[in-house]
Amino acid sequence: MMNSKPSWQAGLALVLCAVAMATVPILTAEATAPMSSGMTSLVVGLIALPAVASFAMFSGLASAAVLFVGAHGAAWLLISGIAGNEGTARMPYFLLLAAAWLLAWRCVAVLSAIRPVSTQVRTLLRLLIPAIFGAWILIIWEAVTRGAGVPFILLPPPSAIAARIGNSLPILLADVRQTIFKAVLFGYIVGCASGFAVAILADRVPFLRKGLLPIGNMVSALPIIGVAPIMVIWFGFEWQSKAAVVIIMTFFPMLVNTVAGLAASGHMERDLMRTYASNYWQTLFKLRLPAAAPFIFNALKINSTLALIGAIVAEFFGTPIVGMGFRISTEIGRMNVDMVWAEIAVAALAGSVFYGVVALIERATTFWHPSVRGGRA
Amino acid sequence: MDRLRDRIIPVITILLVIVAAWYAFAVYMNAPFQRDLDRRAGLTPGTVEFVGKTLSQPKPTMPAPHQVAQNFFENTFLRKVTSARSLVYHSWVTLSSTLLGFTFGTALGILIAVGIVHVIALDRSLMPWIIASQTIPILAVAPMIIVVLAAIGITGLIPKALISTYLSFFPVAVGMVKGLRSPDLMHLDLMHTYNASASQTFWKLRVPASVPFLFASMKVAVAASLVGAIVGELPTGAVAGIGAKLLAGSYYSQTIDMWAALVAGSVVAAMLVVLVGIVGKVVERSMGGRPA
Amino acid sequence: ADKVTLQLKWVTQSQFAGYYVAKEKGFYGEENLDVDIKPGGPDIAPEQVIAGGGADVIVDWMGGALAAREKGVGLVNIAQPYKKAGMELVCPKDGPVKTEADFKGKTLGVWFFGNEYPFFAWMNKLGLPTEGGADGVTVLKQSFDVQPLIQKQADCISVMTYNEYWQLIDAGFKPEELTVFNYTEMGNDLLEDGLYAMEDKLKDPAFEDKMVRFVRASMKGWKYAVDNPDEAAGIVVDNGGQDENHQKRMMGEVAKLIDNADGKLIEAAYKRTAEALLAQKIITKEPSGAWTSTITDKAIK
Amino acid sequence: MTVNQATATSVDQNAVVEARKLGLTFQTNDGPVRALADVDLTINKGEFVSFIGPSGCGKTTFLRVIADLEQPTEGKISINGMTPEQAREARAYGYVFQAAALFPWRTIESNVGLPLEIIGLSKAEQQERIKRTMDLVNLSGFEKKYPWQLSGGMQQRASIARALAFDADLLLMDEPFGALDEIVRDHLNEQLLRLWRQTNKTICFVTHSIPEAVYLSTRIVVMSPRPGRVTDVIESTLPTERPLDIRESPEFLAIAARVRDGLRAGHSYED
Amino acid sequence: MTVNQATATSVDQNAVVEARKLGLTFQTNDGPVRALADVDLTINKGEFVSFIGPSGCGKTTFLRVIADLEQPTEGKISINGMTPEQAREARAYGYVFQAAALFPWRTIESNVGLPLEIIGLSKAEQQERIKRTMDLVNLSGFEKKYPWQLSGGMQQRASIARALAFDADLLLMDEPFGALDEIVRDHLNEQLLRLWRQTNKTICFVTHSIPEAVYLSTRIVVMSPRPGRVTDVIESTLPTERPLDIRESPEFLAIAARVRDGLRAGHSYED
Ligand SMILES: Nc1ncnc2c1ncn2[C@@H]1O[C@H](COP(=O)(O)OP(=O)(O)OP(=O)(O)O)[C@@H](O)[C@H]1O
Ligand SMILES: Nc1ncnc2c1ncn2[C@@H]1O[C@H](COP(=O)(O)OP(=O)(O)OP(=O)(O)O)[C@@H](O)[C@H]1O
Ligand SMILES: Cc1ncc(C[n+]2csc(CCO)c2C)c(N)n1
Ligand SMILES: [Mg+2]
Ligand SMILES: [Mg+2]
Repeated sequence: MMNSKPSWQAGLALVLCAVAMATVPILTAEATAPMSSGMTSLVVGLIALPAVASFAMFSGLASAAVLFVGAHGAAWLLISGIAGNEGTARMPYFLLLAAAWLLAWRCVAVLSAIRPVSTQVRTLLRLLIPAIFGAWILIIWEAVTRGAGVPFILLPPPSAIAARIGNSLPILLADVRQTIFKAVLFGYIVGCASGFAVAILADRVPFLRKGLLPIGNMVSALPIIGVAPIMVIWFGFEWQSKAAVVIIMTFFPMLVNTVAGLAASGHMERDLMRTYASNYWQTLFKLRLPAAAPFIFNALKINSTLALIGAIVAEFFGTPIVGMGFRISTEIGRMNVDMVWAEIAVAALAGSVFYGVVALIERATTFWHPSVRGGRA
Repeated sequence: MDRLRDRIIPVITILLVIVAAWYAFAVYMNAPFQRDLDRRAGLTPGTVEFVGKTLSQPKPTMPAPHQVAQNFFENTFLRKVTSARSLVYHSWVTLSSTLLGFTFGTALGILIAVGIVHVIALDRSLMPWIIASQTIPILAVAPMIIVVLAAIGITGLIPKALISTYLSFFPVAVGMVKGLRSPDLMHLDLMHTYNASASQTFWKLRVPASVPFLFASMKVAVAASLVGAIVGELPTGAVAGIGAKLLAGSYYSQTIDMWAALVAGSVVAAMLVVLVGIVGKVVERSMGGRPA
Repeated sequence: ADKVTLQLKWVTQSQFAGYYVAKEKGFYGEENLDVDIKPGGPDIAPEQVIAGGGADVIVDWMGGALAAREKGVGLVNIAQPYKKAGMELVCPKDGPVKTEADFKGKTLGVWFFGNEYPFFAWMNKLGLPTEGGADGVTVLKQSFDVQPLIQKQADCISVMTYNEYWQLIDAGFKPEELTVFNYTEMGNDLLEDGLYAMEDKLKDPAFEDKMVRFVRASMKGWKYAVDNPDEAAGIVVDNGGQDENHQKRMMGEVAKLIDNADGKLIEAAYKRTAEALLAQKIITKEPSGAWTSTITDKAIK
Repeated sequence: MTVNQATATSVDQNAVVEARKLGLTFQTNDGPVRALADVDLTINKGEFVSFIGPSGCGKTTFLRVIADLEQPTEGKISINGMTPEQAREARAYGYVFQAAALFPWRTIESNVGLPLEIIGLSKAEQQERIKRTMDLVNLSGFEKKYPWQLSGGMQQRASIARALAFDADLLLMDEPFGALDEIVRDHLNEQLLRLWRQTNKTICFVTHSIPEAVYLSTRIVVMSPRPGRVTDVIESTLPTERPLDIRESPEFLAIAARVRDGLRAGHSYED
Repeated sequence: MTVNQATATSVDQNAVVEARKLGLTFQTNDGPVRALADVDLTINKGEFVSFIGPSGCGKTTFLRVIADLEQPTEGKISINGMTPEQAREARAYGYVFQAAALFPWRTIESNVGLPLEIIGLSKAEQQERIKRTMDLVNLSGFEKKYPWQLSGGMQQRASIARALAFDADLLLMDEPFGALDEIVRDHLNEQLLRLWRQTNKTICFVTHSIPEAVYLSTRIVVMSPRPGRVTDVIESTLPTERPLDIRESPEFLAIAARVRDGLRAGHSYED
């Protein structure tokens, strides 16, 4: 019902269409293959009809589907129309793009309002909604860089980046192996494990805790990136120096979070364990560590992105001639900006997967925590 | 008084242990090069003399604590603060872009959080991409950001501040989403029974409830901001700032300068975090917070 | 005054003394120019800056400039103050490398970010693969300092005659303890610090005239710097250069590379550079229009 | 104090709450939970109705439906002839939750004043009402304290004061005195009864205590769980004036026994 | 069931808890708080002692001192002739807290089994005891559920089961039935009484409910606040066998009245 109300997105999209129609042509006279007027009206139709239809439709799903087709159809036509005419787009081109984007936004809003009963549909929506959002980042990027003719070496369009990824899989794979599977994983595991171990040690030895924690708290706020060149001096060019940076970067968040987590168990629960005359380790394993789990996972999540950044940054200061940071810093010097973005894309993908895996494990093991039970972040 | 001692003695002890370990490590790290030097010069110093030399190299692999302390002291207190050699000057440069970026970042983070909490479509679609944005290696993008911004005429403080913004909005956004959602269901129901408007619920319930989360994430954000400012200084030609100091030091293997710059960075970081902490305490106290 | 923005390839140091001197001594002002000198950094690609419109003219190595030209950034060499290359590979005499024949299986430090082309061209000539292994050389992306040699992480490292070489000397190496492979002496040099502007902008006579005046004043600055190295180094330090003594020494070495400060490109050097780049497939087709002598011709008139 | 058993569909001028075949099913991850079923109930203006029943029988849920905090899945309910949503928007009721639900960052005084700020009263009127209700629950002198500086019982009283300050004609109270000790509870029971007599408010009151239910109510609704339904509605024959020692009268004990029997029927314990 | 008024310093073979001039002062940031003062009390083996008193009078604090969770600042206390610390290490008592304090990451079953794991019982014996106590509190069928899947009352019963599974001779119970409705409460009262009779445990029981105290106890300790001290100790004259309807007997009512009077004395309400 709610989606049959007129929405500002669809309304604005219609206004933009009208302005675009009034200011045609879409491309400047320099365009080698100007868009036909039939094509232009097709684009406008693809935007306007779903926008109007969405006012009248009653089922959320149907109106979402129509909006989806309209928005993406129009975007596809606009982008394919600019092919060969890079840099010749005029105002209406961008207006229509904005209108299509507004439709997509409306589509996402309609989809978000749907309360599906079946769990499959729910999971599907949970994936689809952010996917549409992400797709539009790419669509706008593609259409704007090509429409406005942004120099390739400043910002290549996503299609070029994708093509580069496709053509350079072996190199990317080698870089991922060097940076992620050697430096990041090793550093992450050792850094997290030692942060955890020191936290336990500090917990066990009060003197250590009192002395180490204020220092640890300070150090965890320091610009650790600054030690990257120093680590390269100490540990050499290979992945070990990168792992060392990762270890230092991940150690303190884990230390601080674990200590906070160990203090998180309730007084009453600790008193309860005391009434059982439970010893230190029993209380630790049965009460305090489970209670600390959300904190520990928090550190694991923070560290999953920190580790990647740390390793790549460290590679700027000297490496063998393989690795993601190496590739980024050399290829930009060679003006292969598409390769740089390919590496960045791979890094973002790897980082997201890494984060996602940790988040999934968290969901499975801290199922009891209100933040997980409630299902909200 | 007793408490003070209870806190200070352990910290001092641990610091002493660290310094001692640092000295030992410095000797260990600097020894191979010193041996090469002596071999080339045909010297065979005794152990004490040798150790002394390893701790007084002009460009040591690992500077000794007193070398760093001396350099830090000289460049902090004995230079005019406007001089390009003064660490105070460089710290100030970094601090100013840190603060600017931190302000932007906090504002942006809060804005995003408000959007996520109030607009379902944003709630469903934004979060995964915000997380993905943080997995982009900023150092790789930083030079491009600086170049692109310079192309449209934005130079100086703002590009660096934007990198700080990029790093600092994330913790604030995540923390504030948590914070704005932290009111109990029962408190929300209560506002509902009063038929309170969304803005009344926001200002009277969600905002006060999120204050502890705000300050906790601001502590993380201010540290991230500093990292961003330093990273932003690296590619811009080593003109000024702690990052520039680090970089210039690294070109000329001036390790002592680098360590002193790191110490300066640490001092700035510590001051910022403590400051945010104090402001947080004051605000919480004024909101009737229970003393710990 | 006409505004000109110059983007350097590296941080402020005597390597760029001519431009700073021209600015400080008012040579640019005499030509009715207001020049803004932007220092570079390890990750600033001048080609990117000029493509984005952030500069009118850049200092670049020819390898990088030709590569960018192929990527659609119409860079044209308008002047070539550096006649010789300053890059060399040095190895300690007590190490395993004494001659080119010893390179097999060794680890060599190389600067990347567009500075790697001379090295790869050289290895290409020697027929040594650079993927490591017993029959090839292992290449390290070297940081911009001499630590790899001091830490013995590499058997040989790249240095500039005017910069890192002296850091080695400062670190206790004596000149006679070092084996030096100088690219210029080996005839493997690729052209370094030249001035490049955008092709389409040069079509505009007003801009061309601006560049003529700019090059004229710059070369006057270089001449002055070569003649007064200490004063030039002082000017560099005033503009943010580090370590006055080091800059003085650098100015002295740079002077040897400038030779005769006319800024003219030597065509044979250009040809050699282009061929070497082609041979290594850094560029895929013979460049054309990548340099012009009109600016320098007019400037020196 | 008119007392009216719910009688089919008649639209009663006097009815404050009117539920017809009301049902509510929660969708949870392990299947639906039927919290309320077939509830037919009319509550008239000026009545004091207690709800009693075993834990989980739907008492809170019923109050929440009245307050438009849950949507019924079956049947109909109207408040003052309006839908619950309209009633809520008309600020027709005050609600006292099972827990105090005070805002920790506000003083007691400004917690009590919260609803008044929201409905936009003038400062002076806010002050006046706050003072009056704080007196009523014996909290004078604690205006400037923060919630954590008060004992649990005092917090609960503050939350009652907050609902009273709101001054709606319908009061929904969910075990408001659960956390209090017997003496304080007795005192507040008396106060509440006095307030109700003076103001002719309609009160829906959830409790676990049989004597409390009997002492306060004009009508006692006994509920049974799974699904929550009304199993008995007991009219009180006690007079309007009720001194505390009425609780030892045979009449009182007889009603209490009847409530206890009704309650026991809904339980699984049979020893 | 011997009942013994505390008599000065005699070291009683039978004494389970023996407090002499016990006092406890908390140091807080706004000055010291005297939570307990001059408490003299002997609790003998097999007694069922209830503690009643207004909120904040030190009932919980006294139980916590017995359990070695707080250290007294004045006077002496011994448990089975040992210091509280030794007694705790000898696992001399089971403790039921005012709140359920279940671990959310454990199922109900494994929450109940927690103390058994800690004292290192065999798996089989753990299983057996868990089953027995879960039956006792009527929670069979909920073994595999997590705490948040249970209503508040059920959680409280699980926490009682946990203390019972521990099977110590001394049971310290801090308002264990506060969150339960009257019927469940009656049922559990009966069960507890039966358990106590059968096992000859010693029970210290804190409650706010006068009938509950009278129904359960052999002795009722009435306390008053600021500072918490014992104002009255009332011996119960009720027989050991106590059907629920004993609560309507005149004898019961007389004791209840005496307790109420003792309580009222400690309160500030005088209407
Ligand atoms: N949000 C919810 N989701 C799913 N089930 C719910 C929800 N709220 C309540 N229930 C279920 O509905 C039933 C009735 O709950 P309700 O809170 O109304 O009981 P109650 O009578 O108030 O109990 P108590 O006396 O313990 O407060 C219970 O079985 C409960 O588990
Ligand atoms: N950790 C503590 N620090 C300071 N004061 C405390 C502490 N614990 C209890 N008190 C104070 O000691 C007094 C006795 O508290 P206690 O919890 O024993 O009361 P109680 O009789 O159990 O009350 P209730 O019936 O509300 O549970 C109170 O005034 C309380 O404020
Ligand atoms: C400190 C320092 N390190 C490296 C170089 C090497 N180098 C020489 S020129 C140049 C950029 C192009 O002109 C680079 C990177 C240098 N000059 N100074
Ligand atoms: Mg309830
Ligand atoms: Mg208590």
